[in-house]
Amino acid sequence: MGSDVHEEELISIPITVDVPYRFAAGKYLGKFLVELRDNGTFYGIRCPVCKRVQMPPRIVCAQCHVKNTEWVKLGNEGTLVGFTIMYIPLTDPTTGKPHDPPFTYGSVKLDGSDSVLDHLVNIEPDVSKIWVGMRMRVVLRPKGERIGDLSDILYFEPLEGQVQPE
Amino acid sequence: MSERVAIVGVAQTRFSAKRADVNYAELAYEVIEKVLSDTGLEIERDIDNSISCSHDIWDGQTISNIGITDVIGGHLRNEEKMAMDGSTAVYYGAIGILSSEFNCTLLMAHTKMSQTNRNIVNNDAFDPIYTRILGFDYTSAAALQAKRYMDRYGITGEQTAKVVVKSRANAAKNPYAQVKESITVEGVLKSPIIAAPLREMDIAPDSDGAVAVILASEKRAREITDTPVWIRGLGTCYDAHYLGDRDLAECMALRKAAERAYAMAGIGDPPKGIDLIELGDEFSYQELLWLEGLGICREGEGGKLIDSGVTALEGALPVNPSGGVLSGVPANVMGLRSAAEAALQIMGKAGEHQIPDARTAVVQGHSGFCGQHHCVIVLARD
Amino acid sequence: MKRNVAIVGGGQTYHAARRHDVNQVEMVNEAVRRALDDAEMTIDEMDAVLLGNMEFFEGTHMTDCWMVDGSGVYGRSGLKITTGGTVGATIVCAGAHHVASGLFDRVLCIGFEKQEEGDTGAILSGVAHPLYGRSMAGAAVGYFAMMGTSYMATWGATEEHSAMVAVKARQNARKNEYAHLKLDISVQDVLNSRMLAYPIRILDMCPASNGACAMILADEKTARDRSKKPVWIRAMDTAHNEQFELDWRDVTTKRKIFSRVCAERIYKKLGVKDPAEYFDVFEIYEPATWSELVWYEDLGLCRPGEGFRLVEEGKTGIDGSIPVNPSGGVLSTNCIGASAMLRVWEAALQIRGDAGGHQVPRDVRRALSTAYGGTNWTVMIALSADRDD
Amino acid sequence: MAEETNYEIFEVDQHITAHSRYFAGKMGSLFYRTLRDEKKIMGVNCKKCNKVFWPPRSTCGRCFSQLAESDMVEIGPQGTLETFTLITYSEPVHPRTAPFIYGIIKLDGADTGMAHIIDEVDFDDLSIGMRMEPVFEEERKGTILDIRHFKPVS
Repeated sequence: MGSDVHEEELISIPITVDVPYRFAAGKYLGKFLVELRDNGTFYGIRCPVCKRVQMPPRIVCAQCHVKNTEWVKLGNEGTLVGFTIMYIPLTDPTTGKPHDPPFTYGSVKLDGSDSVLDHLVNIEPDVSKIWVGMRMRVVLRPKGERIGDLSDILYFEPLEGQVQPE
Repeated sequence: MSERVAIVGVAQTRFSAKRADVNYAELAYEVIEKVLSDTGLEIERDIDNSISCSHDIWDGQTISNIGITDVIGGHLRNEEKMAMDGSTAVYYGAIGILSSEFNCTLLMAHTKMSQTNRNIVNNDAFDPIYTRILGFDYTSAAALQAKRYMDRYGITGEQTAKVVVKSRANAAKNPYAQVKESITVEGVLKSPIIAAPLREMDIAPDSDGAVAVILASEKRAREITDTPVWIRGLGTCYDAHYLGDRDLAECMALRKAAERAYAMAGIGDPPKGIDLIELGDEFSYQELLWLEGLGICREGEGGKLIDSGVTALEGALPVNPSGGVLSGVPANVMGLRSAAEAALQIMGKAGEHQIPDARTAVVQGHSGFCGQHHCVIVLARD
Repeated sequence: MKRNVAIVGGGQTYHAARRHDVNQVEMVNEAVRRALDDAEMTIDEMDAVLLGNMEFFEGTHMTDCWMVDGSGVYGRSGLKITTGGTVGATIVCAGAHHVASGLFDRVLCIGFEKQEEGDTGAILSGVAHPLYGRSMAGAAVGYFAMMGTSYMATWGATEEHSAMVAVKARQNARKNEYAHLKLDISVQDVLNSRMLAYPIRILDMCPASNGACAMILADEKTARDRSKKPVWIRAMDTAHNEQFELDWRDVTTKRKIFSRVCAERIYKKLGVKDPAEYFDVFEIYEPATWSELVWYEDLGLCRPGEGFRLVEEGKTGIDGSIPVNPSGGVLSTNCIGASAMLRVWEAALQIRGDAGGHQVPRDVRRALSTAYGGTNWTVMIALSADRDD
Repeated sequence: MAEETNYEIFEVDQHITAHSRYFAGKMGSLFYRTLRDEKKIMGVNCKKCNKVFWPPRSTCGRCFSQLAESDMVEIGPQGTLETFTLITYSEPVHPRTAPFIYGIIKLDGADTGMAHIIDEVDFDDLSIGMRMEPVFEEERKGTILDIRHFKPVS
């Protein structure tokens, strides 16, 4: 067995790897991000074979191996399909800014979409106050502040007047 | 090899300095869609394995084959990523078919060099304990190799410049090539020093692009095409890592990889029996050094070879009729592109840069700085 | 496969959160030497050396090129493949392809990770698409937390059930000399441990380990001539999942799931009707407790919704009727690039009867290993003491 | 479906920034302690190959012999220039501003070379085979840059 205790000093070399990128969104995600930024609108894309509406929009339906063709405007409301309360900070690696815990994090299927979107949920972090099936709306940053990124979404918030099913 | 594997289809993008209009999945799909439609094959029905070829650090995504799973047909199916030069994807794809686990394999290599900085990327390939913080990259390492090689054997800047001139002349005839402008030896020698003795024109430019190749077992190959290109020999080999460990003027790993491939292909006395070579010339001197490693000439005679004109398009043994990497082919994609171009030659479909009656081709690819890992593949019509 | 392939040797490092005494090359070499010793072979007998790890995890590009002195690949044939967390098993498959092809008789396969040297947060958030989700990357813990809430809400399991998985893993690890988290813990200890993302507590998650595993695969003649206890690779199968639709966490999904598809295919290759009866031991890749319960169901060890009953009844314990992860599994040891290979190697050790303190107390003839990684990817490998059965 | 809009090319600048820490191992640590504390350079002797390697390593890459700290020997500090290059471009990963010189120096007593920076000489005055010696940093931290650079033996 090895051990952490060594008589001699053990040397280590710290290196910060910092690689710059200029990512191109491409034809499909590019339209999605521009529409989100400029119009606050979510777009999915429908597969001509299985009819699945996919978000984010992408070139190929992985299931059917065909090009996706039909753009579909999605709702800004949807249904919660999964959730958790995060007790650890979540750091945005693109900005280095942390979201402080605890906070509610959820997975929402926007109306018209077959895909889900994970994001913050503006509900106090208490599992008794949130349930699968809850109706949610997307709350966006104001138009001038949006950059074409999922961080343009502030959070999901529940529609008013919902009662938790027994 | 007792059983056989063939290249039955190839597709490549037009290589370009920057493709801002597509992400790497869309770039990849251009060649996947084309090779499938050219061969009449369908993912679900015909392809039972896929191998992609790129690197996380180039793609800017951890486990970057996540990004091409959808387009390569990886969903609920087999997909593996070769984190090496594309030539090795051909090597491993052929092994998969020879094992009888697979019958028809889709290979695809892609990289967008334009989206990042190659020197920063390649600096991370140097060992972090003794070398990396000195700031080396593939170009500075190659310069050390070029100096050592040229000094030992008296290879001149004019001779390496001739490699660039030949590359451009060949690229001008290749519709997929990126840099086609003709240049003279004087023009190369007038380009600025980047890392002595390497000048700007001695170094392959950044490139965005993708290549797809389909391999098939003999039975499937006969069903798919009338012009199968048989994989006759395969070889790989690693050299030492540290620059100072290697004799940079020689290429032990390439020599061994070539010996392995030639032994399998029954090539006893190269270049006898070889009609053309496609190799990874990221730097002009590499064409000469790699030709020595491939046993095409004796050590130190690479310079004489280019002087003789033997390796020109109309010479007895054309090298890089496609224009090679010097005319612009992305890292990682290089070796798969070489295999695709060699296959086109053997199929007789290379177009303007076709070598008459090309029957046997040698493909070389390498990974790591100064060619630490080499892969050699012998392709043939028969 | 064209030729039969046997595992004729293997070895692993001990696994720990800190290995300041070795660099990555030296750590890999520890596993390689153990594998060669185990097989009673020399490095010169290896026709090829294949290496895999979680690419760029430690911030190094082309680790295979750096590892040359430790892996023994200098002057030899070889290559590097990466497929994320599944890579250790992918490398075993690649080794099997090499041997089966007839071009190579003895192949050394290596998987490793020195997690302490990398920047886990930066690299794991890099898994998300750079322009869709990276700024919001919820990390693996958020994903498995949603799997937990879905599982509980759908099947009526409780946090005690996931805690039982956590206890089983760490108690098994105490019997495994190489394991990382050898914890003498109870269900209550798990429930008292720090909450990360409801209902996932710190003891519900795998650790970050340093370690390496190496295995030697050989053709039938070599296996017969050289190995006292060859373990045969009977079948392999891989299923990746698309980039964005990660339904595994939703236990009610009606879509085809990678794990079930892959299991169905490998069972078909082997003619397996009842996997719980067919295989004597399972080594599965469970990054979180809840995923172990879902694996039970996806592998067909029980009906959907009954996974938590298996652990509750102790059926998947070392001395249970369906032993799962007697080694302690990924919950006890997670050196990413080695984790999936460790599953295969631990399964082989069980078949050889060489697992030592964590040997399953029954006649082990057949075993199944699974891997997990990427965006819900798996590789399954079925092993047997018998070449043909 | 709405008529096709021509969307702009959408590109985003990002960085992947990862803080790594690489452990040198026991032999690497002895190398760096000796360099830092005594300004001495060590290699490792593989008795089977009868070769001295730099950098030190616990396995001989050639013959696979296991090597240990007890096999480590002092090499150099002077050596012979094997190859060199002039770098004219600048990158953030460079420790120097261009133009600067890299070379490989085979230290006396070693069979393999050390890649490093060369300074205190005009590029045009360098030639392969020239005798070189290290210039050590005043404040040494246990990295390869404790050797500031090599220069021709005066």
